Amino acid sequence: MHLEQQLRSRLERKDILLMTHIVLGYPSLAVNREVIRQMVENGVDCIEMQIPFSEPMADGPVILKANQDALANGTRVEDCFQFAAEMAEEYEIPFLFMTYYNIIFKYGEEDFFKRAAEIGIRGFIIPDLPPEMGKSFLALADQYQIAPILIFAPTSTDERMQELADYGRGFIYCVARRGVTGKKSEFGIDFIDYLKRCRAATTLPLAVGFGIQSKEDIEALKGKADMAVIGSRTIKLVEAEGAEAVGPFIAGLR
Amino acid sequence: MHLEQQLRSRLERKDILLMTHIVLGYPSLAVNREVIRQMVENGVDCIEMQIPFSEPMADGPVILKANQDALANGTRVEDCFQFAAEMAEEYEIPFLFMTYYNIIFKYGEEDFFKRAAEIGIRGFIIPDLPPEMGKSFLALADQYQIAPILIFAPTSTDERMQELADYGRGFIYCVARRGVTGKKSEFGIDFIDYLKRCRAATTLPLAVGFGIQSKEDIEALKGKADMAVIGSRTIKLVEAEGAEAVGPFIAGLR
Amino acid sequence: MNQDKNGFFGKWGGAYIPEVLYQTFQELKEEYARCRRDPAFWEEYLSLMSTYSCRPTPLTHAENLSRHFGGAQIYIKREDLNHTGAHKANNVMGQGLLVKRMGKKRVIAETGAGQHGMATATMAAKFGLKCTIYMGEEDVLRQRPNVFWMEKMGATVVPVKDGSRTLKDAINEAFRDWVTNVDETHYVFGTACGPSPFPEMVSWFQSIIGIEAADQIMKYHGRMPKKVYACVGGGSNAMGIFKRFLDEKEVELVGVEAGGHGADSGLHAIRLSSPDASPGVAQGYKTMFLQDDDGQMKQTHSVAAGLDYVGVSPILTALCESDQVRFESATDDEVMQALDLTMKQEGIIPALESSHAFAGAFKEVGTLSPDDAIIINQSGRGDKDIFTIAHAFGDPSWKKFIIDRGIEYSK
Amino acid sequence: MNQDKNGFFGKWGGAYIPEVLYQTFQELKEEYARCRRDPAFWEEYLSLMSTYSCRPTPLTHAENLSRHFGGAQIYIKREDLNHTGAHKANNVMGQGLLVKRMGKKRVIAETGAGQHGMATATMAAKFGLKCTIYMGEEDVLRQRPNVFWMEKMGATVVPVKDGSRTLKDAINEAFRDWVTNVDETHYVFGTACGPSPFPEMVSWFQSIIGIEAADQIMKYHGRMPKKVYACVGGGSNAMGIFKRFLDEKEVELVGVEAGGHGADSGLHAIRLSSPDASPGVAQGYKTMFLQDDDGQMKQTHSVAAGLDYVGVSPILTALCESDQVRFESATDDEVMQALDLTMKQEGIIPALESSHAFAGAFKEVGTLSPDDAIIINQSGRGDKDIFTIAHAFGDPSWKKFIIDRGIEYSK
Ligand SMILES: Cc1ncc(COP(=O)(O)O)c(C=O)c1O
Ligand SMILES: Cc1ncc(COP(=O)(O)O)c(C=O)c1O
Repeated sequence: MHLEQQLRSRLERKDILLMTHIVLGYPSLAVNREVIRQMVENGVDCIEMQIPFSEPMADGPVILKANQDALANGTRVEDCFQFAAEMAEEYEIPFLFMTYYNIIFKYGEEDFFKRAAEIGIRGFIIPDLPPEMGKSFLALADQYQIAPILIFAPTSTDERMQELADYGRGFIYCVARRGVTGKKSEFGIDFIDYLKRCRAATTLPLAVGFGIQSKEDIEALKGKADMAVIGSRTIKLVEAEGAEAVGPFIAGLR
Repeated sequence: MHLEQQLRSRLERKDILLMTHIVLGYPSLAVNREVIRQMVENGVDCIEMQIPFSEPMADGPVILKANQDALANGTRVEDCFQFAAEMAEEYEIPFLFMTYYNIIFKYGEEDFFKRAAEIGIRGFIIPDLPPEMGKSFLALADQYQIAPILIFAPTSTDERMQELADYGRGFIYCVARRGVTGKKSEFGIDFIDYLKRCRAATTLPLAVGFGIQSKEDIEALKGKADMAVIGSRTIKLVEAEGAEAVGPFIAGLR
Repeated sequence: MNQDKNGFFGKWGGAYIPEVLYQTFQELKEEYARCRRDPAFWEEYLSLMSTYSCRPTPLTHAENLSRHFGGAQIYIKREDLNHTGAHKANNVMGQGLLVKRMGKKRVIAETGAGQHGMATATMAAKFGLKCTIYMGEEDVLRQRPNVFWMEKMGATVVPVKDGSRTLKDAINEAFRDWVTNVDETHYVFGTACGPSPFPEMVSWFQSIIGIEAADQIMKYHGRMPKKVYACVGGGSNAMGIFKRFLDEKEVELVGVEAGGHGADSGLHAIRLSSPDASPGVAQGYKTMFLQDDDGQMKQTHSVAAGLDYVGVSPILTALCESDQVRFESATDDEVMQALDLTMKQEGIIPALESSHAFAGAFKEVGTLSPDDAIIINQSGRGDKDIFTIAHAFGDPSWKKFIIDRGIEYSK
Repeated sequence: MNQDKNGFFGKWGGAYIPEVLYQTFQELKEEYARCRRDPAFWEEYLSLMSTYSCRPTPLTHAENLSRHFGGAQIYIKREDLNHTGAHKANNVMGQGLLVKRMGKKRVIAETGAGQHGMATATMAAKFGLKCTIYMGEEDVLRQRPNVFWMEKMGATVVPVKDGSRTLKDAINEAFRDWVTNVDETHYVFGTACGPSPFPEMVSWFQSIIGIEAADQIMKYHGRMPKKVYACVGGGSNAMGIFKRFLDEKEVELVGVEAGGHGADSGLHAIRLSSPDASPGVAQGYKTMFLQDDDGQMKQTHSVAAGLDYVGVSPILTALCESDQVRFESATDDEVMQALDLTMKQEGIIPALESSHAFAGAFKEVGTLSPDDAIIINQSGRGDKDIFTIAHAFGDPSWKKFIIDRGIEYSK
């Protein structure tokens, strides 16, 4: 099943889906394993696993630090593949890779797609790869049936959104605001207008990310978006209270 | 009696005269008094008393430091006049003032000459006042019958020496070498040639200064110059061995 | 060498940017294109540079060095005499004019040694813009004098505490600021790297160096030089002087990279003339990077902070591939010797960065004929680097001076 | 304003020199006279200054400062962009050409802050001359960076331990060297003071500033400025910019002296605009000196080492007497404020010396019309003064930086 189909079939049962985020190797793959278990058991619909990169330009302080620590722990791309294979094997929710383009480029684009496809990864989120730069990437995504998740931003014009939507598969990742990951967003009138523009530009499901932290935030998104993305929030939670805190937190979000 | 006459009459009895130098107020006027006593009693023919100045440009380290210390001790120009009056009164050898032009300029040229004449000072040595700069100074010297001691240097051309000689009175101070006071001079062939040039340029008595330190130096000058000048040497002696050492030192020079 | 419509030079360059920045890059590209078409813009730029900085900068005939090596006549292009002391001013002032046109009210910049930060803070003061400078915490500590001046000129200097806490991390952080404050902020990129249109735009502003140098060498020497040398950090001063000579077939262009402790030491910043580097994509563009097999960027090292960078201008990478520019490197030791010799022989103090170009030239100049000429681009002045240079020379009086000062301040 | 045959300007100036130097001054005067008569000499000088330093230096329209004060248009003459960072280069390079003509092989110079010493060491390296710099021990300690560069350029720096161990003592010591080594040595006097022909000769070399500035202001402003401001230490940068405007009747010339802690504090270096000074003769010339009733020179004080001097150019004293130049002073505090404002408004860092000219101008510019123009001579750049400026601002991060460095070096 394609990513979009998977999400749509879940949407039949829920008014909004939940996607969570982890940085592979931070604080360790063992903890990642436990966190993912708690996420899945508490109803998360999709998980983006970030392969750490030394230059995570689009990430805020929390995820940035997580990337660095993961690398300092010795996390290699190969480790990430093996761990991802284990997860995709174990759980039936869709898993995505999030990373920066250099990780894929350096590995070899086609080899990377092939490997990810074998493992059962459903999509890629690459924040520094706009479609203009990703011709071969998009072709391979088609070929290996891995959804390239494209990103809308509040600064995107309607025209640009149309263009992005054409290339996108699976869902569109709507960045809630200007800035990097990890800060709270305001969901005011501008935000609602923005989501309307997103909705008008594509028939793909809409995921909203950046700064979603609470049940209220998610409530506010219902009816306007299809999926809420929890990013840095769970990283901070694990740091403060350990992996066990993730389950109750996720459960409390709906 | 004019300075030149005074010296000439002394030269009738001696084959070379001795002029010594002290810095007024260094280490104190009291020590100056004792040093001068020892000098006179041991046959010095002429004494130049330096009125300290803050910028003694033509002096080497020993006299420079003496100037500074004298000023630091609070020595004022007025003190120098009073002390000089006492010396001129007490001893019959000629006393000269050596200083830099600013001391005279600031005091008022005419007032300075008047005061010095009253006291009985016989000449002025002003190393930073070439005759071109000293029109009024030379006129006042004539008027007050105080000898302006002009200076020959090894760099002076024959022509220049002639010119200086015209303005000079009392004697000509022949600087033995390039440089400042206080360093040993070499009395080689160049030096003998130089003294010959000096002699040819003037009928005034010739004093030779800069770096004369011993009986041998003075012996070497006999027949070539009329007066030897002992400068920094006695200052160092007083610093090292006290005022009492001056008498024996002077006595030993002939 | 112009970029294609996606910002590529051959297969290098591009604009690998987060979507939030897409629109602002569109505006930037359009404004830049308008400026390039508008002769009045370049006139305004020349006039600014001649009244505020001191362009044209001189081309100095280094007679003593020429005699010393007994080879070609050595000419030095004096970018050190620019206002703020380096070629960085050319780029920054040009971007300042662009910012004025775009109506933005705030600029940000990354800086390594502080040279580009100083230049940007200066431009911001001159143009009345708000200014934030991102600088690796390591560099803030090492380069306090520059931080002091930037602050005095009204800029906010933010120490970046992530990653290696040096230049590349400052770039990442500047991008984070930009995606956050994109509407009113322009990011004044400091070298001929980063996403398109920066490599080409920065090279364009810097091309004033080579345009002047070509006129000057014709005037003094009567014909083109045999070789032109420039140090290569990001590549802006090199592109600046090379551009004008690219079509002069008889002129060989030589880029000198930071050899650090030596090409085999692992402690260097040689991207184009060593096998340690490989193609990659980071900081918004594709070029040769010093990275590991996974694509993680490595630590680099150079005695010259301004050359201590993992990437290099995609334009230079393309010119390297097409053999239009030859790349060499000079080690820290060679550089200190070249600096020492230049000070003693010519009374000129090249920046440590620039001293790489001198070191590179000194190795080769002796083999040329005294009838030939070479040009060395002196990208900046070294007296700004007293803390680094006195330290690198291990000067004992300097150390004592600092110790005594420190004790005085501790009281 | 030219000297008479004895080197006087009115009753000021002259050459009060020991006889040993008579001959060398004759040669110097003759060579200088030959150079002044020979148009090729000035051509050679211009060519040197345009290829080695960056003359003409720009005249910058300070639009923000002009707006800030709402008075006349402020133009800044940018001597800071000279090689070595100040107007001192103009004089030193000129004297260097003279030395070459005279065939001497060694130069000496005094220096206070180190600026003139740097310039002389630079010239000596360029012209292949031996070089000794005399610098008060106090200044050697305070200005270690300049000492470091001078030594690196091959000069010997001699700390002078006599007197107040500052500039005037360094001058005395340089004279002592000169009388000793007169045959092969030239003393590169650093300002428009000292025995004739130095005041006139130094002013001549510096007059390039005003010649350029007059052309530039005509070009940008269309007519002569209302006022021209310069700081006054020895007086060379002031003479340099004033000379060209002396015959322009509508231009008022204003010299700004170092007010230190204030005109009444006894801690200043105001020679021409305070009653503390009186006529005197020292260091080879007659002028207004800060001296006591006996004629002993007093201690002076200024935040700017280059203005902290007991005497002043005899030419300026003459121009003061004839009311052709007006003299004012600015206190240390006013100067720090002017510096701060100029950095923030224009991205320009004047030297502490030059900041006096800015402070003087800022007090008056508001009363003029926006249709008028004034010129401020920025004699040098302030970034060389980091140790003094950061200290004067009491910057805590700077202190911490120095303390930390000191601790590191103590290990
Ligand atoms: C003086 C100087 N030269 C060269 C460089 C290297 O930059 P680029 O290669 O862009 O010229 C720098 C960078 O800071 C610099 O300050
Ligand atoms: C930058 C600068 N300006 C001014 C001066 C004062 O000298 P002058 O009055 O001769 O111009 C100095 C002296 O060191 C200086 O360095």
